Amino acid sequence: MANQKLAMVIDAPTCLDCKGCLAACKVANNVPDGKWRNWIKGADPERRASSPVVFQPGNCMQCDKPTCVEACPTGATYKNQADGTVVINRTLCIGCGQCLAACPYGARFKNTDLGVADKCDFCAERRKFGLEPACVSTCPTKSRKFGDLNDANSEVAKLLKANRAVRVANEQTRTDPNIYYLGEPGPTNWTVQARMPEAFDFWRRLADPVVKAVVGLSGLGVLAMLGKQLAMPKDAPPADGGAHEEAGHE
Amino acid sequence: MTSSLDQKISRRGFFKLTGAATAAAALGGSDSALKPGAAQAGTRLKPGFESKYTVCDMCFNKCSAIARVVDGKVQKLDPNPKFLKSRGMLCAKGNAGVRQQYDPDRLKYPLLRVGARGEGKWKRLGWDEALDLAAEKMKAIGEKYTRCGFMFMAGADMQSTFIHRFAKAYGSYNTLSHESQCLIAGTRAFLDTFGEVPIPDMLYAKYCLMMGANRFEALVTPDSIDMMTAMKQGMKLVVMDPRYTKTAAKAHEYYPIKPHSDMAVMLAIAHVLIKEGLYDREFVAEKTYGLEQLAKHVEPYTPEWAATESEVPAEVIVKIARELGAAKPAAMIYPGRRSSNYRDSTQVRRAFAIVNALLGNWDRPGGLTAARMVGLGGGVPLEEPFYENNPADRVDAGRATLMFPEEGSFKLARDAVLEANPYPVKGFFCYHSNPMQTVANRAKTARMFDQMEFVMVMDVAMSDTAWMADLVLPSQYYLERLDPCSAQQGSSACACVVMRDPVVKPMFEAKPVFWVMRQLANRLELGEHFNFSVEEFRNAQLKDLPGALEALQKDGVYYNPSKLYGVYEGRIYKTKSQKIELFNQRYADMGLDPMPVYRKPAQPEADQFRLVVGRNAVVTQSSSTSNSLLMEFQPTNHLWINPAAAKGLGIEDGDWVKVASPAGKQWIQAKVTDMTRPDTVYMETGFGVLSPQLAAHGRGACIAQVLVDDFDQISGNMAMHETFVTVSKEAA
Amino acid sequence: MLKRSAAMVLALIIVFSGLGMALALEADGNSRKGKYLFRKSCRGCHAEGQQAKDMSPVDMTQAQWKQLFSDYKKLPCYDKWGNVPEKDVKDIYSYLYGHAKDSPSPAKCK
Amino acid sequence: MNKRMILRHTKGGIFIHWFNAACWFILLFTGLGLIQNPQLQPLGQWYPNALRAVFGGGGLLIIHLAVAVTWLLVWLVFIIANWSSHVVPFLAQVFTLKPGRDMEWMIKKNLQMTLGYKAMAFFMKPLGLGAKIPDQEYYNAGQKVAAQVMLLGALVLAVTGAIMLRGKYFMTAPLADIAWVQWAITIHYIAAGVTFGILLVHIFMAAIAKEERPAFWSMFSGEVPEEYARHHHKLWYDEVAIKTSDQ
Repeated sequence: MANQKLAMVIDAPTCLDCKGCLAACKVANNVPDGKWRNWIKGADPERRASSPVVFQPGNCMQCDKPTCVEACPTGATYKNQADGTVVINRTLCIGCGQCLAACPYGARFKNTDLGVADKCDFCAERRKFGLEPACVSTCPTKSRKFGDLNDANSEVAKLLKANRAVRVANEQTRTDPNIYYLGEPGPTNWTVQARMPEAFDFWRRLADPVVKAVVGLSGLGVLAMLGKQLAMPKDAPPADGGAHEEAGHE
Repeated sequence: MTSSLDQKISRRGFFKLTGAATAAAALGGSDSALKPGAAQAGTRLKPGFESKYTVCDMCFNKCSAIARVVDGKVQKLDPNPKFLKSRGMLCAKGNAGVRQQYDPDRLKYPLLRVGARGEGKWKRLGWDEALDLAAEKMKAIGEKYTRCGFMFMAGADMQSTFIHRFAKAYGSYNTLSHESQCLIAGTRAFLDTFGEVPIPDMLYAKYCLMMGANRFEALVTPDSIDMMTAMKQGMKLVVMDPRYTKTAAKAHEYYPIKPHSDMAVMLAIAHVLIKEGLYDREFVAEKTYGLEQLAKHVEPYTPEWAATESEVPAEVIVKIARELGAAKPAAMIYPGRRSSNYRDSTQVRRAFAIVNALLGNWDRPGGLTAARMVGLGGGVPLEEPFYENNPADRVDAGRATLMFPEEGSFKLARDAVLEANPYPVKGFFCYHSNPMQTVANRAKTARMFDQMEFVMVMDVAMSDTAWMADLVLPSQYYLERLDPCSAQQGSSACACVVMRDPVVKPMFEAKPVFWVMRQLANRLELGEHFNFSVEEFRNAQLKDLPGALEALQKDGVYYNPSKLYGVYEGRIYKTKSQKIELFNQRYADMGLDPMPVYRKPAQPEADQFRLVVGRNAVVTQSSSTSNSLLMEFQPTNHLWINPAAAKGLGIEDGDWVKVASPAGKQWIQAKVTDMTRPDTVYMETGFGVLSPQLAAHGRGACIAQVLVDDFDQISGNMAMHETFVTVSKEAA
Repeated sequence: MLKRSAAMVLALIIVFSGLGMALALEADGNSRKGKYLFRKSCRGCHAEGQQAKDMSPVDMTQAQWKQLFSDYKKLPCYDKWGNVPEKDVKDIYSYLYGHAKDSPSPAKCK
Repeated sequence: MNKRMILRHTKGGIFIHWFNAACWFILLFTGLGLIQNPQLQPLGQWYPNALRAVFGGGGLLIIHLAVAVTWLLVWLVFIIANWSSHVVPFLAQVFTLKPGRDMEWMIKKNLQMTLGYKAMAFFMKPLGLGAKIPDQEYYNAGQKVAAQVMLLGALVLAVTGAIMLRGKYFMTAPLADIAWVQWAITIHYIAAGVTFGILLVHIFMAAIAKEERPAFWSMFSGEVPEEYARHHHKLWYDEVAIKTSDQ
């Protein structure tokens, strides 16, 4: 069975900033108060000279080069090869939050109810039952389209073939996202900068070599002892062993 | 018992269920055919979840929805892709319906007031006790003050019909709805122009001028959605609004028009259309009455004149008129909905209607279309009794020129009650409506309640109105209810029927209002009028629609295809002249302006602002501001004030300010923004909640407290934007 | 259907309307009582499944109702009216006229 | 043959030792398996992959957490129950290092263990030291140092582990706490590494080194031969011998 490459194609200019997708997502995924799996950038506009204003819906971009996966120490976050989504295994997640900082889109948050990192997974549970992601099915203007890019007959594949589409990626971090924007995408700013947490870097750069050295040295010592034991089975204290009362020694 | 989708949904079954409706294809991808997805671990939707149709009740739009139920609990509400009126969508409010169902603030059992009115001291009653008491009070008040001495109010609910029925059976003419707070001026204006209230065919419009409406925030199906689709198909949207709404943000052109000058712009557009011969000559000649009079009438209303009134530049008005003329007949002045703005709102909307008539867009694609009746019956017929000792008419009769006898006017009825003129009204029953929050001049509403001998309120939560009641009855929420059918219309989208079956078991002691009405009827010897079940009522409604019930159970919606355009070919218009009346003969006969006359509106003094109110896509007035999900989007309201004005008053963003009008005062945090004009301040509806038993209590300010209760002189519609306020940085 | 029934009523009026004394009916009766009386006096026959055509105020315009009632005693069904007092006729007329299809507040579906 | 046995470990002591050993073994191997990140995994990705294939990803963490919590709780009970009888004396002993004697022992013993007596004597000569390895107490200096490191390591592991546990299940505060958790992971890893290093030596000494074989068996029986005690822990033996002769 061919692998899927699930993606969203978003027609941002048709977004009304009605918050339907945010509400639908929150209910569908039990997202705790104050946290959101998806967003509308450029919402609640101040008055602008240019019109029409473009609101830009978004969510986790299920990147092909996910920095969050790189930052996860436990492998709880991984790229699902079957459908291309970036997944969080909640039982494996230790809630360290390294992936939060590592995501250049701020797509991740700490689910305070569950104590784990959380983010959009294209509504994996709904998809199991043949339902579209909640944000997609609820969207009044159907700004959000969802499907499999590997399926040439899917709506998203057709849209990408027929239209110019851009990805609104964070310039500082190249992640190859899987959300495509049709037409004028709207805001391009990202308030978040991806970074690896200090502790993570310390681990990677310093702690890891040091630990390896310590364990290595111990190992070497033990090996030496073992070698000696094998090589010199009859090692005994010299005759002037003094206080050592060797008499009884076997 | 019929329960629409009561079987466990297999994957295949689900595909069938959500297969997109044929017409949806035309809408550029509201195709919700489901894509198979990879199986992944999850805990939310367990296998075997049930999908049941319901009809959303988070606002008046009545969108068909699918409830996903697990272990008897609603987990999620999804849009019904086959429901074309909503274009298969469910908005943020619709999604938040789940939270409302399980809201900890819900009323659990009947409560009797034991302290002073509004003091919040209650005693729990059993239903029998509560109903006995209510019946006794109704009987006593009916006998003492005639049956018109008991007033009934019901909001836009699928069971409201039973309250009207009860009122008729009981013998009171005094029934109120929310409509005199909302739309009757617009209804009046279009009825008195076209002989009926049109439905805009937004989907196929090529040009739309929107004034007095905020369709991208105050969602109306299908208009809000179709407007975007139409824009994608090339429609030009021009918005005039004193406030930079999201509709303005999405418009191609936006003009911050001076409030209460819409009529001036509209008359000037008519002026240009006629002067430059841009109107639809053939249509106007054939179908309208009074072009000559109109031509003469708008002669002095030049764009230059209108520019001074509206602050919309003359060349813009000319340009818009020309663009409208070029795009006609698929060009429209959006008729709008809420028109509770000014003393002359009917005439303002008449001006909208007249320009539409000049554009010849009536009964044509992309214009204003005629109502399409789906053929839903009236249910079990009512043999309305007549009580000889009743007064001749409603208590508010005659207080405005052309009121609707079914709707009346809350504002005028309240005045009449307070004056006890022409007769006293001493009992009040309110269902699914919250006048304490929504009706201008809250102090007066409170006074009206004070002079009542018995106030009974039925609602899902302790609303501000319930807080003022003597007896509070817990209502079932829509997900628990079996409701009659409701007919829906929406231009090209539909003429359809929806109905509601219970999705979950009722919680606590909550009951449907039908049951309460029936119980009361039995106690008042009016049982014969309620001698049926809701199912029987529904079957009677559907008797002329074979196959409807099956369609409703299978698809959640029943359509009755009918002609959309050209409905009036060979038909007369239901007006006095039997034509579209540019010149309204009846108005002339009654001494009203037969064509809209612009009278310089009162303007705020130098230290005053005009207060305008409105809502957005996450707030349905007061019914949703306590919703825990929607509250996250909008925890409170703010007073929008222009930076120039704020600077003069020393107000900075986030400052607490006092807003005061002759009606009352409120304290609220300022939002300093150039999204409102320097002469206009804005507040959202639904905050400043009195009732401490609602989560929204203590958040923001209440519009009802500061709005002045003026009214539209023709329809009796509340005129809320005639309110001038002072704003000061002053501690509470 | 309604349209046809209205047309038939009109045709009958034209055929049978003689030169009898036109009653100068003003629509100032009690229309609420008229609604009740209309049901009591007229709907016995003028209803679906009954001997005469179904009838409602919105079947006709105000002008048509006015003409119909200008000489109601000449109506073909007048002999079936029994003894309806003139005051009641006035009330019924007020109801029908006041809620005619082109009236300011047309009756809602029955 | 003089096979008089001397009691070296109580039953409780033996239990806690093996309990601890089992826990650490599981914790080490599941913990290592939890690191599934090519940048961090010291053994290579095959290791966590293999473990996950057996236990499933989530199972691994659950085992790790369950064992860690059990380990901590049992220790707490043990410490409280044996506070004055064992814990305080133990702490007092392992944290008392006599610089001269113990330093000398460390150098000599390490050389002897790795290179043999001759080499040790050879190296000691220029320093003016004899080949005699200084007499030791109940614990020799090496054991003391190892115990200190293990104790400290265990403490750090427990504390950082608790922070991580809190991170998963109780965290409410946002980033400040998250930084704590992130450092906790790194420190947890370091502590595990260091203790593992010591553990290697300990295991070798106890289970592999021939000369310590009696000590190994004593971790089952509780007793060591008198001869072994006198040889390896002269000072302790003397103490015990006096006590016994007193009787």
